[in-house]
Amino acid sequence: MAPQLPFINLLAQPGGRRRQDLGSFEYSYQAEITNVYPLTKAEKLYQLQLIDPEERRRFSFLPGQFVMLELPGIGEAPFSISSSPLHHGDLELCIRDVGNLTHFLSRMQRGARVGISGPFGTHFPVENMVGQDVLLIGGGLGIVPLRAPLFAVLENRSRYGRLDVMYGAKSPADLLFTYQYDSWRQFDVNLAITVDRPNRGWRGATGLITELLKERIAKADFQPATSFAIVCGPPVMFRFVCALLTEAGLPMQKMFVSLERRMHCGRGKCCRCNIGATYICLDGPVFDYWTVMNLKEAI
Amino acid sequence: MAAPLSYLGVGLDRPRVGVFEFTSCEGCQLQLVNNEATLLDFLNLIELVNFREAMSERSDDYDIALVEGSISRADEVARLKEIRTNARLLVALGSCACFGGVNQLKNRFGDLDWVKKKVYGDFPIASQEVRPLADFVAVDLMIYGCPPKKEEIEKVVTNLVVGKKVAMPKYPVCMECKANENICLFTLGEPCLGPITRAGCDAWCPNHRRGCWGCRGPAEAANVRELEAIMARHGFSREAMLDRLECFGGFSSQVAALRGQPRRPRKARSSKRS
Amino acid sequence: MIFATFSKKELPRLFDLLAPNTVVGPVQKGLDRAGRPLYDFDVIYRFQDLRLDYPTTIHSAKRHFLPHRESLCTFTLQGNDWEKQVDYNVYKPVVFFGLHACDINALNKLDKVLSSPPYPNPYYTAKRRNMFIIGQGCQPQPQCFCRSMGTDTALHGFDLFLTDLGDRYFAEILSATAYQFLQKIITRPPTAKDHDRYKEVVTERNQQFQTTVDTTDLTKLLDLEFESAAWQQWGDKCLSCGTCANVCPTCYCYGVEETVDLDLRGAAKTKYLYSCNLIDFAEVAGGHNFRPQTATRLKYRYYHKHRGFVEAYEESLCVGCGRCGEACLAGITVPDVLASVRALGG
Amino acid sequence: MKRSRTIQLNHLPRVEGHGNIHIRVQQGKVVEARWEVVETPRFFEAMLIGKLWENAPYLCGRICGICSIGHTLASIRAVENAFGIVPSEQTTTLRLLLKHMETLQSHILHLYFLAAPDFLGVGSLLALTQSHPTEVQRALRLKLLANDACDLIGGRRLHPTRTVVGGFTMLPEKAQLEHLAQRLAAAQEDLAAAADLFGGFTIPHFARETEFVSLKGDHDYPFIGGELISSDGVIKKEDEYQAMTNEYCAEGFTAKLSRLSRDSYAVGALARLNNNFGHLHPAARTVAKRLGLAPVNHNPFMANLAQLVECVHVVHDSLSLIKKLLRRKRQAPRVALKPRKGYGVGAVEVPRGILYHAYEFDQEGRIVKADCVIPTSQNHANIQHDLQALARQWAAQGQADADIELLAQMLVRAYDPCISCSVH
Ligand SMILES: Cc1cc2nc3c(=O)[nH]c(=O)nc-3n(C[C@H](O)[C@H](O)[C@H](O)COP(=O)(O)OP(=O)(O)OC[C@H]3O[C@@H](n4cnc5c(N)ncnc54)[C@H](O)[C@@H]3O)c2cc1C
Ligand code: SF4
Ligand code: SF4
Ligand code: SF4
Repeated sequence: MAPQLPFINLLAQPGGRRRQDLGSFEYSYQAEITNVYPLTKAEKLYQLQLIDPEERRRFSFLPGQFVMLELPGIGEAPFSISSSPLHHGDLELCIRDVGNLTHFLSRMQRGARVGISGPFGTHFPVENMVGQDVLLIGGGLGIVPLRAPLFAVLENRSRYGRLDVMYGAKSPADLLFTYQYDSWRQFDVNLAITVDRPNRGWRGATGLITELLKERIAKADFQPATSFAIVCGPPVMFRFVCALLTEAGLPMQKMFVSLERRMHCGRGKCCRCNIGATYICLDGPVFDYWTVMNLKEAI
Repeated sequence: MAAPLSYLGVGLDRPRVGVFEFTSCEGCQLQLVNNEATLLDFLNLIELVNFREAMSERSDDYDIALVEGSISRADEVARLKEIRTNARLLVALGSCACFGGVNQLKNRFGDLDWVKKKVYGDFPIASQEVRPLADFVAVDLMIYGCPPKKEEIEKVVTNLVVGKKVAMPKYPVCMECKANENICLFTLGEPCLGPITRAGCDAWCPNHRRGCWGCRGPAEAANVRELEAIMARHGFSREAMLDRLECFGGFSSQVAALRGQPRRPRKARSSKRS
Repeated sequence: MIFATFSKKELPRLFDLLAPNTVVGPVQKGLDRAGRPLYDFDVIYRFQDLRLDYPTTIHSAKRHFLPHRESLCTFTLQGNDWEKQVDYNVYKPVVFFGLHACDINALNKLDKVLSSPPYPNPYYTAKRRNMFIIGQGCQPQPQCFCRSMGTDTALHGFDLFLTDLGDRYFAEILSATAYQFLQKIITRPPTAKDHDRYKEVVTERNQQFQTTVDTTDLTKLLDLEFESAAWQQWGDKCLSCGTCANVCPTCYCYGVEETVDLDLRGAAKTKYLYSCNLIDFAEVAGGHNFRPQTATRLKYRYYHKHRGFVEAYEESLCVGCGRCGEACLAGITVPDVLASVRALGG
Repeated sequence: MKRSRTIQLNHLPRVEGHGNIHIRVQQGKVVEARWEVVETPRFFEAMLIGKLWENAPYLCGRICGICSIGHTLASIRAVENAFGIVPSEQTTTLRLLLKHMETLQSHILHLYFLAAPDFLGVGSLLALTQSHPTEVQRALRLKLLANDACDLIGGRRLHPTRTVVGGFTMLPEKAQLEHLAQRLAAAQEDLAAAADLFGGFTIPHFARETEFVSLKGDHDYPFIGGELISSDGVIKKEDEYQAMTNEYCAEGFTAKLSRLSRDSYAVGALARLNNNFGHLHPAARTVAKRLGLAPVNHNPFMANLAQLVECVHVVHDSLSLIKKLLRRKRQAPRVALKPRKGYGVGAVEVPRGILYHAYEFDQEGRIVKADCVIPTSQNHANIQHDLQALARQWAAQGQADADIELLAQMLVRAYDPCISCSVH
């Protein structure tokens, strides 16, 4: 009898859940939707809890990282974790109903189960910002990924300098997390909000977020040498914002942005989100502005 | 009554479906019953309330209208408008409904009386220029193909039931043909419209060594100019290319451009559901 | 490396020894319009069907390690609950009989992305680990430019590599398994004459390459010529059809599709290979397309292969097999494109 | 009880295409019984003019969604006859096999989906999935087999891809044919059960002397090409088909009508069986006898049973065709061709009856003139006459409206009309 080649069964090999393990590729945690809060017409805040207590405890992430959320047969998509890293496997995702997955999700009730994998990607290096002023600038849904670094700074508020949150939305009805603004201010956050289209009752600023930023830069206490900025929002917005900050003297490597691409695997294999050799899902989504400047077609 | 439907704990409505046909060969609706292996599961997913070809019962209360065929007579226009009023979602099923299909080939003569005379002599017959559904009513969704793939119809219906958006491929047939590792028909010496035709059929014809005739209409970046060059390079006549391009009506604007005719303005009122 | 030679008559015996496994190799698929034979890789049951004299194949052997469609997992559902089943879709080892150096190098390149941390792709890796590869020296074709890409010889990534010395084969043995298989046929250690003949054959072959690509400073050139008019010229021809990616041995981009079973009791997640030339490749949620023009997409393919990959792995992702140029109906070939970017830009 | 009443049924369900039934009874006498065809015409015969020859089979297959294979084959035959192409034996065998599988598919569809619900008193097959699940499964199994076979040989069950002038673009593999033979052999059990089911139905009592037209079989039960014959004794050559069909237009019909020796004639399974009973496979003849079907039968409702007998015939004949294919050496899939000026006719027996395609070509193979005569259009006049006779018979018997309406529908359905095809 001729010899048969040995078969190496990778599936049979013990698969842990560490990054290097082959078994981790398609592994997803099961999580339960514990609460759903409608924030605006299109966005809802989902509180999720990993079902396995051990997994919930071990799950850890850094501000700016994202997870892939999966609904069997419906789809899988990346979402920034919007809660504090201290809460481990009790996650908050703020999700806008734009398509298949997000729409089906919006019809699900508490108690339903979703798949979560990750966390993936790079993060905003809040640990390097200790002792410095921090500017968080968000446009539209961009406020969602900003919440994680915001919480991270607030947990250690005394270790940071001045903390600015600038947030722009289309209209007052589109503002997210309005219920939290007061509590942020209590932690010495300079919150500035602007809308494009004010309604009758609106008493805050109107216009582009760049106007808020110009005002801030004009102030005497703006010190580019000891500041960091995190900018999230649509590409047009952070292009202008970053240009303004650069002009004001903030070094490019001290500005961080989060890029968005359509991701199919989230694991640097499907080649859908990469720009040349740079994978948004592995090397990003968080980049410093210098890197983005060097990426063709990044924004 | 069948058990209520649900998916991942979300309750789903079983859509009431009506199937209708206009000027056509009725092949598209036949495809609905041509999926023997899955027919019963398919029928469980929907409530069929109107399907003249297969059932006696009729009702005007339906959510989804699957409409086959092109429009070529005044009474058809009226009936189509009625269907539009009744249906929440109107689906154009097949090339005739989407583009006019083979039926629109008679339009190319311009003179309709000549066409009628050619077939019926002096016998009076009512018939007008063949048009696709979207020329008269808003069409929510198009299922392309002559014939459409039953798998595609099933996928579309499943997606509608669970509330998933239906996205048809935007790339051309070549993509699927190459994925199936076929030998290119141009290599074999046959013309093919695969490079510019919308995929989704899984390269049905090239899989059988038959050139594509473009029944699914243009792909989203259809490079007709280059196709012309390719046809010429391989020694195929312009006539053979135009025969294929004009066969199903999907490329009507491209054909008009190639023939140097002004593109006739369309009354198109296609709507996208939000 | 360990070498051996054996008579050509021994090859069928080696085949038969390996035949209890699935064997994939070059076969004739038909004739083209001029009556010339066409080849592709397929599963082989009889030695006679193996066409080791094949010049090249239309498609690479990719289907057997990166299938165009592949199930990633399935789900079974009940109420709120669901369960996921993962399968890597490989159940036995596969023998690849007669891969040319370019195709072996393609696998080596793919390994760098797909089998490397973080998140090695287990579907590919499981297949790759279960491959037994017998490489074979090739006959350079007019479209081949592997020599320019440095992939005309394979240094690793195979079990056994055969060079045709006329009446016998010169074998490079790279794995213990291959060594053990060769024990079962009649081989002998190569003599000095064999070495000389081997060198002669290789030199002869190297003189037959007709196409070259100037890769000097290519990555920088591409950066400089990002706005070159050449891209638009080729873009005007490109059909956005993805044929080039489909026949390419190293194109691995994919998409994922999730489907619900007709009975609503199950679901599946399927991977399908995609191509950066397809119009919606760079579309994101909300409908924005980062590369709506054909020219920018075509350019992107070159940037990923010849610039991005080089940046990451110090080598190009293209092995110079020339398949994409042969398959492209619009006649767009890598040597032409790169030459025109160099010329037009300068 | 004598009174006046009108039965008006628009867009008759469970038939292919759009037709209306209109019956008016006054004082127990039928004053009007009309079969109307309101289907929108498509003008294929005009469409083809000026097109190159290769368009003909491609377009003409699309005349009909049910018998697209038959149309394609008739069209191919017409082109081949015009160009003087003789297909290989392998091609003719495969074509006949393909034809058989279409016949099986179409007959099963008609018998179970369209006709059976009437006999079982329901509105559609949907209801039968509850009441007769085994029969439905059987029907689906048979239909799947036939459809799979059409996919295998023709490339596609609807609008075939592999069938071309000169032969086929691709051939089925040996193993695939062997597998098909196994499935066909196994299907005989399902067909026997179908014969039991349909044999148990009460076939309405009605007969009207009719002329039957079909192909004339020489040695075999005929399906593709050959002479034409009528039960009234007319025999013509294939290219003299116009002498058989005598098409004319009439009020109330968007389809053309036909006549031969009488006011109307019938084509279809019953006509084929009446004219060629002796050529049926013995197994099919046995089933026919069991079902009480012998030539010449003048009850149009018996067409249902004739279809069943044909199903048995085609399954048996397919088995011997496959044997023949497996025995012979493989030939090239198709023969080369050169267009030339000429005229050609293709006559093919499709499920609903005899079908003719005829084209005239110029030097380059461009179509100058095209004519297609569809089985259902040949049947329309006969349906009309049957309907009148039937209405008279039942009105005289004082049947209730609902019964007459149902019987009238069943009569039309028994012809398995393909109305859209008839109005091509
Ligand atoms: C790193 C990262 C973090 C993110 N964080 C968040 C977050 O915190 N919150 C949030 O709400 N979103 C976030 N997003 C965006 C989010 O991933 C997308 O909104 C999500 O993928 C949408 O998935 P879906 O299935 O609902 O939409 P899809 O069904 O994929 O469709 C979304 C839109 O794209 C269009 N589309 C889809 N498929 C096609 C196609 N084939 N052709 C053409 N158009 C198509 C649809 O028309 C629709 O408008 C993030 C994205 C990234 C990359
Ligand atoms: S056969 Fe047609 S679809 Fe297939 S690759 Fe060639 S041109 Fe494209
Ligand atoms: S290959 Fe072309 S003609 Fe054939 S089914 Fe696909 S789109 Fe239609
Ligand atoms: S380069 Fe050629 S093969 Fe590739 S997408 Fe463009 S036309 Fe198709």
